[in-house]
Amino acid sequence: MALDRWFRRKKPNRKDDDKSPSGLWIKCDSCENQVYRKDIIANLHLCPDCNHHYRMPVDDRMEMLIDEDSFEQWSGTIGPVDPLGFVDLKTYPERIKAAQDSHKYPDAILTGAGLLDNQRVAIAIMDFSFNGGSMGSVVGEEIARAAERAAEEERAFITVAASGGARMQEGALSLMQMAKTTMSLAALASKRLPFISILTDPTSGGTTASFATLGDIIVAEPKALIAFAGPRVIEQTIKQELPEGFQRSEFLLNNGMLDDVINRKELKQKISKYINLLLANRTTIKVKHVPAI
Amino acid sequence: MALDRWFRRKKPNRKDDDKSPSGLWIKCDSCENQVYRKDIIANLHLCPDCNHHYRMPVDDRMEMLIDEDSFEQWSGTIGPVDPLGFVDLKTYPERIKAAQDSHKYPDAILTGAGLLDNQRVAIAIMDFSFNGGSMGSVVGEEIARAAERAAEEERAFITVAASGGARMQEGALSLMQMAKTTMSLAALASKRLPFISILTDPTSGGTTASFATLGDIIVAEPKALIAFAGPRVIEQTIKQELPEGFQRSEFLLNNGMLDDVINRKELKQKISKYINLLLANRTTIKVKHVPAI
Amino acid sequence: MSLQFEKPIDDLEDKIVDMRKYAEEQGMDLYEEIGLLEKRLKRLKKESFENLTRWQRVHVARAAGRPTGLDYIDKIFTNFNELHGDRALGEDPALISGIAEFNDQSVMVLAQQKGRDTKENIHRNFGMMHPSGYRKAIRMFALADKFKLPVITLVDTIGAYPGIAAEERGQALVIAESIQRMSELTVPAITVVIGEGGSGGALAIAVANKVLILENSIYSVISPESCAAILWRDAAEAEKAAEALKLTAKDLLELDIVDRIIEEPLGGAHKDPQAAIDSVAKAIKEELIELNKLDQAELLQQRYERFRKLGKFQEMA
Amino acid sequence: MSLQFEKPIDDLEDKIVDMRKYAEEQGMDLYEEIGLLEKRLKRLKKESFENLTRWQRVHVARAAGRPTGLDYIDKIFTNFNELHGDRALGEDPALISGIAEFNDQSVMVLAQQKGRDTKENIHRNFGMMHPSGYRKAIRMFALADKFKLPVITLVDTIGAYPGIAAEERGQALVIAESIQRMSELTVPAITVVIGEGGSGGALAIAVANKVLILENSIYSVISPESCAAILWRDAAEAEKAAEALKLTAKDLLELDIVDRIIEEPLGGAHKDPQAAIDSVAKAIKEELIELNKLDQAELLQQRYERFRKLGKFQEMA
Ligand SMILES: [Zn+2]
Ligand SMILES: [Zn+2]
Repeated sequence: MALDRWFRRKKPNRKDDDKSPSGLWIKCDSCENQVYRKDIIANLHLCPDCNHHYRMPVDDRMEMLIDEDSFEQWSGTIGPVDPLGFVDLKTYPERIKAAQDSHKYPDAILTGAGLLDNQRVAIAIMDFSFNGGSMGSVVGEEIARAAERAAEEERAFITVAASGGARMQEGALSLMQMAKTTMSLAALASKRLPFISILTDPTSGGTTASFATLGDIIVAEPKALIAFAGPRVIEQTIKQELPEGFQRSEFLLNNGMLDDVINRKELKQKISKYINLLLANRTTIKVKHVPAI
Repeated sequence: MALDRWFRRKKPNRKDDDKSPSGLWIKCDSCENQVYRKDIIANLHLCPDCNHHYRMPVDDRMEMLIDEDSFEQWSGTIGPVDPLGFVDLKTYPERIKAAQDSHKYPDAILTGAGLLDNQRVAIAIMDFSFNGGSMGSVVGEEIARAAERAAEEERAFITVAASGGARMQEGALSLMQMAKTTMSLAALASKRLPFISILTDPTSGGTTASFATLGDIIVAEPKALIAFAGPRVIEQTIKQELPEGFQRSEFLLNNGMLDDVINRKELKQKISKYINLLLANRTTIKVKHVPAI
Repeated sequence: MSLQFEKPIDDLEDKIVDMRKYAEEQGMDLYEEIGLLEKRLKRLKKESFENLTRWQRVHVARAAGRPTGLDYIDKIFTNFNELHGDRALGEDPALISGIAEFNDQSVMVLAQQKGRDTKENIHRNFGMMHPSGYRKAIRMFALADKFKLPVITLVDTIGAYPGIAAEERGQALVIAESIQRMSELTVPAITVVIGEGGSGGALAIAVANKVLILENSIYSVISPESCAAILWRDAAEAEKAAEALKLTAKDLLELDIVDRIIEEPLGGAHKDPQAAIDSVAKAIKEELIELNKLDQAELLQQRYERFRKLGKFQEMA
Repeated sequence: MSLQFEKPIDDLEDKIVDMRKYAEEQGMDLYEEIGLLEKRLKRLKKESFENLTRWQRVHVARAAGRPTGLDYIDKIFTNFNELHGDRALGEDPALISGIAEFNDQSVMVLAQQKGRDTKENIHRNFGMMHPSGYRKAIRMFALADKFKLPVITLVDTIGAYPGIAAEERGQALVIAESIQRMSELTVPAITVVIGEGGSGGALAIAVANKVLILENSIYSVISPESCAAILWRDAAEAEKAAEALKLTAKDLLELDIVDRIIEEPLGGAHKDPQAAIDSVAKAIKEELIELNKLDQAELLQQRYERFRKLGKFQEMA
């Protein structure tokens, strides 16, 4: 979806004849400067002029966070089915096929193991460009498997959320992924393994209301939309316009919901420090699952 | 202090010549009716006309809550000293002596064991009329001892708070009673024994900010003033008048700080039910002191 | 006020009443005729309710007169003592919680309450909880754990409230925390969807060992209206959305999302609240007796496995 | 801006500077004379500070230029990563918290921050915390427990903020909960009172295994001004109240309320912040090495006993 915006306008007076998508000029969403698309991509999908954070493809995200050549993919062995025979304006299988045809992975998630600054981690990255990053059975299952396997292999766990919420086309099965992903985190907690949640633009609905806000540390990229109910739903409910900056990262930080808002360029280094600090005193003694009394 | 108000005015046209304090008419603080003082006392210190809750002497409170002839007093073996040599307009020993001369107990606290509807409980009742119910070393020590002994004897624990806060004349030693009383509750928790906190008019400062708001269940009598900082302090800080009902029981209930507001006449029955319900499934297995992870 | 598909039933009922009256006035013996009509009525009800569309069932789930959380609390539990407040943000009347007796045991009860009349609807915010409500639930779960009180939750909400204050106070986060805290309960937990189970706002108090649902209740990832607005770009297509979402008790049982369907009296719970309440009481009792046999570790394990297995996918080639 | 009793010291310091300048300008050898003056200055400082009244010490504890929480964080800890927010009510800048390295160990640091200039004072609310700050502290205690991070708290506040919003959000309750949660830490906890330890607002983050205090810091059940307003009915009698309250480091050590006094550089921490910071670092390190030897149960026990014994009373005849 973010890609759509990149093709909105070409720089009219460009001289060279590079017609490939990566050669196009775009007008920055934020500073409105004409920026060379290749420069944005090369700059971690940040505007070189104003540092605006564009959405980032999952592979680029993985490469940014995980040390070179250390990634071992876990996800991808399972794909979505159509449990309800869901039909709206299209059938669910049609929607899935369209998404899969334009994507490398079978659903809106990439998980795997790797090193982050030489520290053993597991990571789950959501793909907003695949069906709005919606969480259905596959996304939920992959996240739960990744969390459980991270615990088993004694890895810190990192998630990068980007999601419109639950996948409606799988009905209540999608809803149940909120419980499943949340419950899978217990395995990490019982071994005192850090779970760092990174929220990116946009994260809302069932994703925000489950694993993604249960990190030991929760951070977000600047100006990301992070919500339970999206702004349109709220505007319809309350029949008034929302205040400037509502549901953006800085708003959440100010309301106590985030540990920090971190520029993408500093993200890897920060996450590395968190993991390092949280694991430094760790004993391998297992903690019994006992609730607070 | 509440007693002062009772002598404000006599019913002018009273016919009988009973001159004893208990025979006087007073004008109710709330409904402003002329009420016979004896009737208030006989009515659990409630106005017979409007149900206004007057402050209640500790012995009356104990008799109201504890089954007849079942009370065994624990407190009273220790009394206050003057650790700082504190002098303001009077010396602290003078203040203590004055309070002790007009009171049955050596400090602002009565603790003991008894039955409440045939259930074994321990109880600690603060005495606002003794130096403003302030919590110094003796009050703190008696509460801590009572909580610990309740745990040891497997009794539910009930406190009835009425306090202006920490006792300034014992300086930081009074402050430390907040930590001491709070920490003494761990013994009850580790045995899954209920701690019911009853807040009465007025409870503020260090008492509100320690054991008294840590009940498994916290209830208050109607319209009791319950505060951290008293209304005068806040008015001085913010330089404006406080809203109607601010810091009263109903305000706290509405702000989520109380489990319930309970009429004095129903208090014993309610506490009895709470204890009964919270103890019904109790196993005697000890819970290890493990924090939530 | 009757639902649209109830009209033929109501008409026939009226007819029978007329007939009785007429027979009485005229001193005529119409015993046999009336008996036949009553049989027919019963058959009509049965057929109607067996063949309700999903959208019609949504209407039954939301019907006026359908017993609410408080009705169940009043009639199923004894010695109910309501406990208020989350000790942080406020007191949310959309969730009623407290301790009570049930079958010679103390239990913790949580019920979403939509309200029974306009005044109560407004007071209860139509059962749409704010963050303070979810925090209250979390507090109750902790209290239940401490005192070994089995937890019984009654779900009836279109969803968590979507508003500015709710977002400011972390509506998403408290729902996540409530899901997590409920999943960590070391006591038996039973959920009954008594009306509408709306999305994360319902799930937050439905992470139970056993999830039961009344025959005409619904439980869905999104309300049919909102789903239609998004996928059909027209909220009026809610009927199609309801059909597509497979949100009825029967659908959910097939997907293992619920464990048991509680039968409603013929014509729906709103036609005979007491019968519905009795059925719910019986079901809770039976399930609780079974769950009481499990120890803490088994309860945690059973609950984990119950939710862990939910989801449908295929292995890729 | 110097404190009133510092005037003679400052005057003498100025004299010495003059004298040096004069000697240089004139090419005169005043080495011996200046040396004597410097000795005299040192004696004057020492005498002044040894004989400070309690009220004067209150002023030193609040002096402009006295190192603040952030100064200690910047210079004592490496790799400090601030963690914000209480995940419920908001983010309170009056309390700075985060994880850092200290002496080859990860630690959790919490510091009340009054601010170093007017702008920061306002941003930090002069170190007076709101309920969100205490909730943040509670969250940090939980994180510290989970990841076995020793907790180091730096206390500097006149007290918790008294305001309408603070009361609405349960200021008393969050302080109580913070006291309770800190007392349950299964990791070593060290508190340093670096400036002003004001009442419950300070104690909420001071339930440590070891409570240290800088030589000129104070720690009191109530501010001298408020105490005077209540007991003398005149806030201007704060000096008398300060005297009566016995709120200095030395007083508190005698009452076992603090475990150790950290010496300040001559003339007070504000005259040589780095020296004060070094002393604090050294003291924390020494205490932490000792506490690291205790296991979880011993830490809980030691902390319990430390506070359990505080209080003075007599057996009644
Ligand atoms: Zn730009
Ligand atoms: Zn009256």
